Amino acid sequence: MKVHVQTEVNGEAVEFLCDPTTTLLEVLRDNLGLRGSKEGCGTGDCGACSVELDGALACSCLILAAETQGRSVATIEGVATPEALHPLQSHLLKSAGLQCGVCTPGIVVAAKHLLEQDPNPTEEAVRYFLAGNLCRCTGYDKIIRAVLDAAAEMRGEAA
Amino acid sequence: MSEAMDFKVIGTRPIRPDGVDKVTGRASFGADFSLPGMLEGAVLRSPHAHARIKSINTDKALAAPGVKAVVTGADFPQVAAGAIEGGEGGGDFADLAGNVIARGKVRYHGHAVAAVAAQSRAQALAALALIEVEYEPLPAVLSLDAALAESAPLIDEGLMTSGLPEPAAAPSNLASVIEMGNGDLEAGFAEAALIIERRYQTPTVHQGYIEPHACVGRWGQDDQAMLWCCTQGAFDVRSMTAKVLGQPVGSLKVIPSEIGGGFGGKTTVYLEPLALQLSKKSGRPVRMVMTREEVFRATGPASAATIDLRMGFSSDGKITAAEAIMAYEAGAFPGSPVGPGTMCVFAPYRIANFRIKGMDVLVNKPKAAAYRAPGAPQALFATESAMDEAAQKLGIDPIELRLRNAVEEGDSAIYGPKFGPIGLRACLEAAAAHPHYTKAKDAGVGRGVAVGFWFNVGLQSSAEVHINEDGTVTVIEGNPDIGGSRASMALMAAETLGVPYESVRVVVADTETAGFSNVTGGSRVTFATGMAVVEASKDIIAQCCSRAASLWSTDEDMVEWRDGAVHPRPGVNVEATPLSLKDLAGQAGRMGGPLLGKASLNARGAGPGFSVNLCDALVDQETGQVQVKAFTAIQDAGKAIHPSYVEGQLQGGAVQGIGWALNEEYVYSPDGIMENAGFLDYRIPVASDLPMIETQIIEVPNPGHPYGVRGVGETPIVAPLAAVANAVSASAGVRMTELPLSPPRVLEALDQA
Amino acid sequence: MAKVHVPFDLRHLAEGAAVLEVQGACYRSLMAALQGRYPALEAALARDKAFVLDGEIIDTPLLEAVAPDSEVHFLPRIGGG
Amino acid sequence: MQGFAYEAPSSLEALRARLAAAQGAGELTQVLAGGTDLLVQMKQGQRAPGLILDIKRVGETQALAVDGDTLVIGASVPAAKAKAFPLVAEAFPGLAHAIDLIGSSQIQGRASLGGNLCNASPAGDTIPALIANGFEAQILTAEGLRTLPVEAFVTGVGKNALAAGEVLLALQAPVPGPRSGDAYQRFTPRTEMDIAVVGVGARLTLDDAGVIASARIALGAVAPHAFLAEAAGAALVGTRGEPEALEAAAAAAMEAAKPISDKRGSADFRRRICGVLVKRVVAQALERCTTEGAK
Repeated sequence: MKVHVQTEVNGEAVEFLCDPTTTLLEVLRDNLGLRGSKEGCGTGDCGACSVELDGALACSCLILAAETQGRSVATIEGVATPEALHPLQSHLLKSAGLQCGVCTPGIVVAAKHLLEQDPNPTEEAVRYFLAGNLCRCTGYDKIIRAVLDAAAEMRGEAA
Repeated sequence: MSEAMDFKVIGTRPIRPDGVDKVTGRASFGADFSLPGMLEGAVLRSPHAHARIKSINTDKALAAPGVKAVVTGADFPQVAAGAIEGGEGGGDFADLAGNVIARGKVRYHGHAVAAVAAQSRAQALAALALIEVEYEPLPAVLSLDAALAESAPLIDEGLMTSGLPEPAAAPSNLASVIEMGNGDLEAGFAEAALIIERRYQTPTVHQGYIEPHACVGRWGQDDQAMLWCCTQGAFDVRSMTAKVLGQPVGSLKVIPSEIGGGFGGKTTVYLEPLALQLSKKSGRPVRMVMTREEVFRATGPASAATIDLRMGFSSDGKITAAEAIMAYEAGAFPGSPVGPGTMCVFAPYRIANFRIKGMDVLVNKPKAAAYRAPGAPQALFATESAMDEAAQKLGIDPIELRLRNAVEEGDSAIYGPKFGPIGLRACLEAAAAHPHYTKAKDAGVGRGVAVGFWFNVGLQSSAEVHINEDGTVTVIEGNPDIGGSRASMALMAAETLGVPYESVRVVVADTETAGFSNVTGGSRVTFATGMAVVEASKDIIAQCCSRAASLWSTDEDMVEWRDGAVHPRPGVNVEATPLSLKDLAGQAGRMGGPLLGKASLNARGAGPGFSVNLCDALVDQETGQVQVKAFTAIQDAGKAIHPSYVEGQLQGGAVQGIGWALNEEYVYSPDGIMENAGFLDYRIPVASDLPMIETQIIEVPNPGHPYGVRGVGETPIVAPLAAVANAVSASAGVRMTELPLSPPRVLEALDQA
Repeated sequence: MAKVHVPFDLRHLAEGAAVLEVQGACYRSLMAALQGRYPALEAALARDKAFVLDGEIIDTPLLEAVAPDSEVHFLPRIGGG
Repeated sequence: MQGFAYEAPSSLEALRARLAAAQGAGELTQVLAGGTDLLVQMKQGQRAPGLILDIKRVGETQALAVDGDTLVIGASVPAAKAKAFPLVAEAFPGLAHAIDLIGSSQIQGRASLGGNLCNASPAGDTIPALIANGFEAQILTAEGLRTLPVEAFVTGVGKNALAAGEVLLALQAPVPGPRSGDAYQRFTPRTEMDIAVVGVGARLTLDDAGVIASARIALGAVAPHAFLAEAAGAALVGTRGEPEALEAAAAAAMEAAKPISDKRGSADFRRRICGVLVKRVVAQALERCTTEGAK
């Protein structure tokens, strides 16, 4: 039997019907057309499907869509405003912190969560926090620099 | 030629044209496409590493809810043998077809046996369980030694070794032998004051791209087909898929999606022919997406290799002789990159007396695919480990030892041709002077040096340059942008045309829109497709000059292109204000029609790429755990078009190499089942495992490219294996010769030290 | 005459020769000349090897002119990732 | 994933009633907290329940509080929240570190200590830390509540002591007194995103004279389930943690360890690393006894 779910995605009320076995990632991509969250592994090991659920960072491949009833989901699609990119997005572009770009949405969502908790992280803190976001192209170097630069900009310091 | 060239935009670091799409999640990758009425496909894979298929019954699966089509090997034509050309390096169409779906026999655990299309993925998966396959299990061959043993089970009963002096007498698992040599080997060794002789081994590893293979296929009643897929080469997907399906190339349109990493692994087809055959049977579009587990079990990893190396040195460090016997695992079908391996193994050095033998060996593992500089990392792991050991034993600085033997412009490569301008010496000198090399080591830390090499290739590329009516520029090309190549194309077009970078948009088009281009691979795109973009831009310039000359009623040789506009040549007496691209574009309709430049070429003059890597590593003497404390990658890029993305290639390649050296490997059960088919246990490096990767770009321009470009993408993965191993060997005080340098292996070596 | 370096593993098809002097103003005439002397060698080269002229790998040999002092090598084909 | 029904009762009573009904109907029921292990197992076909009972909406499972001198961590409290709870960070730094080692930041946003415990992986990172710190499992039964020490809660690979119809509600432990410290370390090839090859937790308490008065050493990934290595602790009591005492504790732990060989490490390797880690963990806990002071 399908489950009827009413929830909020990026500040907008949404409702959908889904099989209880459906994951949040599947609903985002297939029901809601939000395909910025990627499936790299389906087992919580790569971070490409990162979202926030009620403010907690999570892999949407390991959340049942039914669990989101009455909750609030934030995805990569809600990070930039119509006017501007988030500083993390601008700095990833500026630093060339992406090559193929498939891990990038997850990195943006996770790093944004980190900077909201800790506006001034050390390089080591960024590396450990993002350890669950696999990137195979960059060697992480330019991603880490972009996050540190974005943090500096968000603190009002010259990056 | 770029020497003393004054660049306006080349060498700057603008934001890539597709950047905003990729940081906002808007970019469409392989699994991000859908069509109305689309079905979901799934693949039934072999539970055995080696077995004969006695029967397949799909009746129950076909009758299952939601199922619209089932295909097996019987639904595909027999494909005649014939070499696959175009950048993937090796391989045969018949083998390709046999790898896409098994016929008669399964050759590895995970080999595709059947595929189902159903209304939902859950229904497709449920139907797979209803397919009845009767297998006769056969003994599995899982190592080079087992494959080459006298009475080894045959993976391909008809395989006769090629490359032997006399035709092979009987089938075996040895697909081919390659030999190279020169001089008098034994005389060279007789001269040697020091001989290093060891066996080096590297494991099966995977490219580890984050995006699994995915495609959507649609077959029409008119036998016209469409494929959307993530690939390094849409034209190669087209030719391979057409061949596997027995269809004309022109009936198939391939649209390349954005690609989430490939590193060589997405230069062949797996799902694409299955999706189209399912679509043909069902009359509906079919989407197929691999799970991560399928990616590990059923796509092409890099070959495991065993290299028996012998190198002789004079007391002053000159290589007097060198011998390498190299065996590479091809997987279940012939075609390991042992050929390039044999050419790379001693490529950085002048060696008068050498002999190299390469063997391509079948084992019951997935068919190997290209992985960044295919064949070279294994080969240079061996050579560069031996060089390090020789330096140590001779008491010569390891960089100095390499300088004493390094090839230079004019030297003949050991594989034959003469080198043009190359940057090996410049890289070695930069390494010797680098702060990483000159600073003191922390306590317990070992420092490793290694050289990397890759040929770089040219191959076929096409490009069109369209000048829009306001003078903005659209570049159409056919190479999927895997790491910022749209930015390099835009930079080269902007530089050539003398327009701002921002006014150039670059489109990666499908096989019906772009001219033919070989794969994004072989470090060829900035070089070869870049050359096509430059040629197409020059075509525009020629047209502009011709039009301006007509307008000014003068001859074409009386005008010239300068700073983005046509000017009368200095001294030419024409009453004319210069005509910019914008001026000419605005009036194009009244002057012979739209401005469209094009070029298609088979690029020649690819310049070999050399690198030097430095690594500091610390071994935990109690646990064998290795920490990489510092890493520096120095490489000759010829000319760095967009330096940030060149640095990115160096850093990314370094980290893949570090992973290969430290923890990555396929772990097999005794019956040939991979035990670590997921990112949890197939351990690619994570952010917290690494230091910043320092880079230094050396620029020895390649005369074969209008702006001096060499390829840069592949060389970076070659040196790290030995750089790390040499650092670990120094820290541990014992020579490490087998990868990966996982804690148990290092601890075992420490015990023996 | 151009100098054709015979790959090590095919020298048995050229009576052990490492280098052959071959007449030919272009790839096709060069190969035709080779075929006349060592047909098995020519077949193997055409089938399995890449053509290298004066240090450069030529993927489009059919229209290629060969100079009298050219050096010709044949290599295993190289791909890439 | 094979089909199942999903329900999320919002009170203890509703949860108990639903469990009873499911038991009566013979429904194969699986409790869901963070789901980071469970969903993977269901995707891989290792578990195929007919009913998923999500307990996150039951308030008691979300408790995170100090009740008198007892720390209570609800069974479905996500790791990220638990490790950031001030008392956990201050008085249980070893446990906090163990929690921090659960998967990635993303996994910690969902994974719970309760789930980690019920999943009963031999390599689960928090289990040795919970055992060393003397945590008890508070279990909801058909009739009421019962408690069980964590070392008795895990009974085998993926097996726990819950009877049918029972649910783990919370974990609780006494807040440590002065001159006490805990530590946890694990060994993995990578720094993160890895499964413990060996995990060691310790809680030490000193007497006024600085002599170890009590020592609990727990080992993970070297037996079918994490366990309290009593002999290792006993080897430390009455000493000041001198090198010989550490050696003795390590030897006792290696003796108690019964590891297997698998893709993550051989038995010999595991036993050896176990000895190394015991020494390192005890040294770290000892340092915390003296530097962290009274709480």
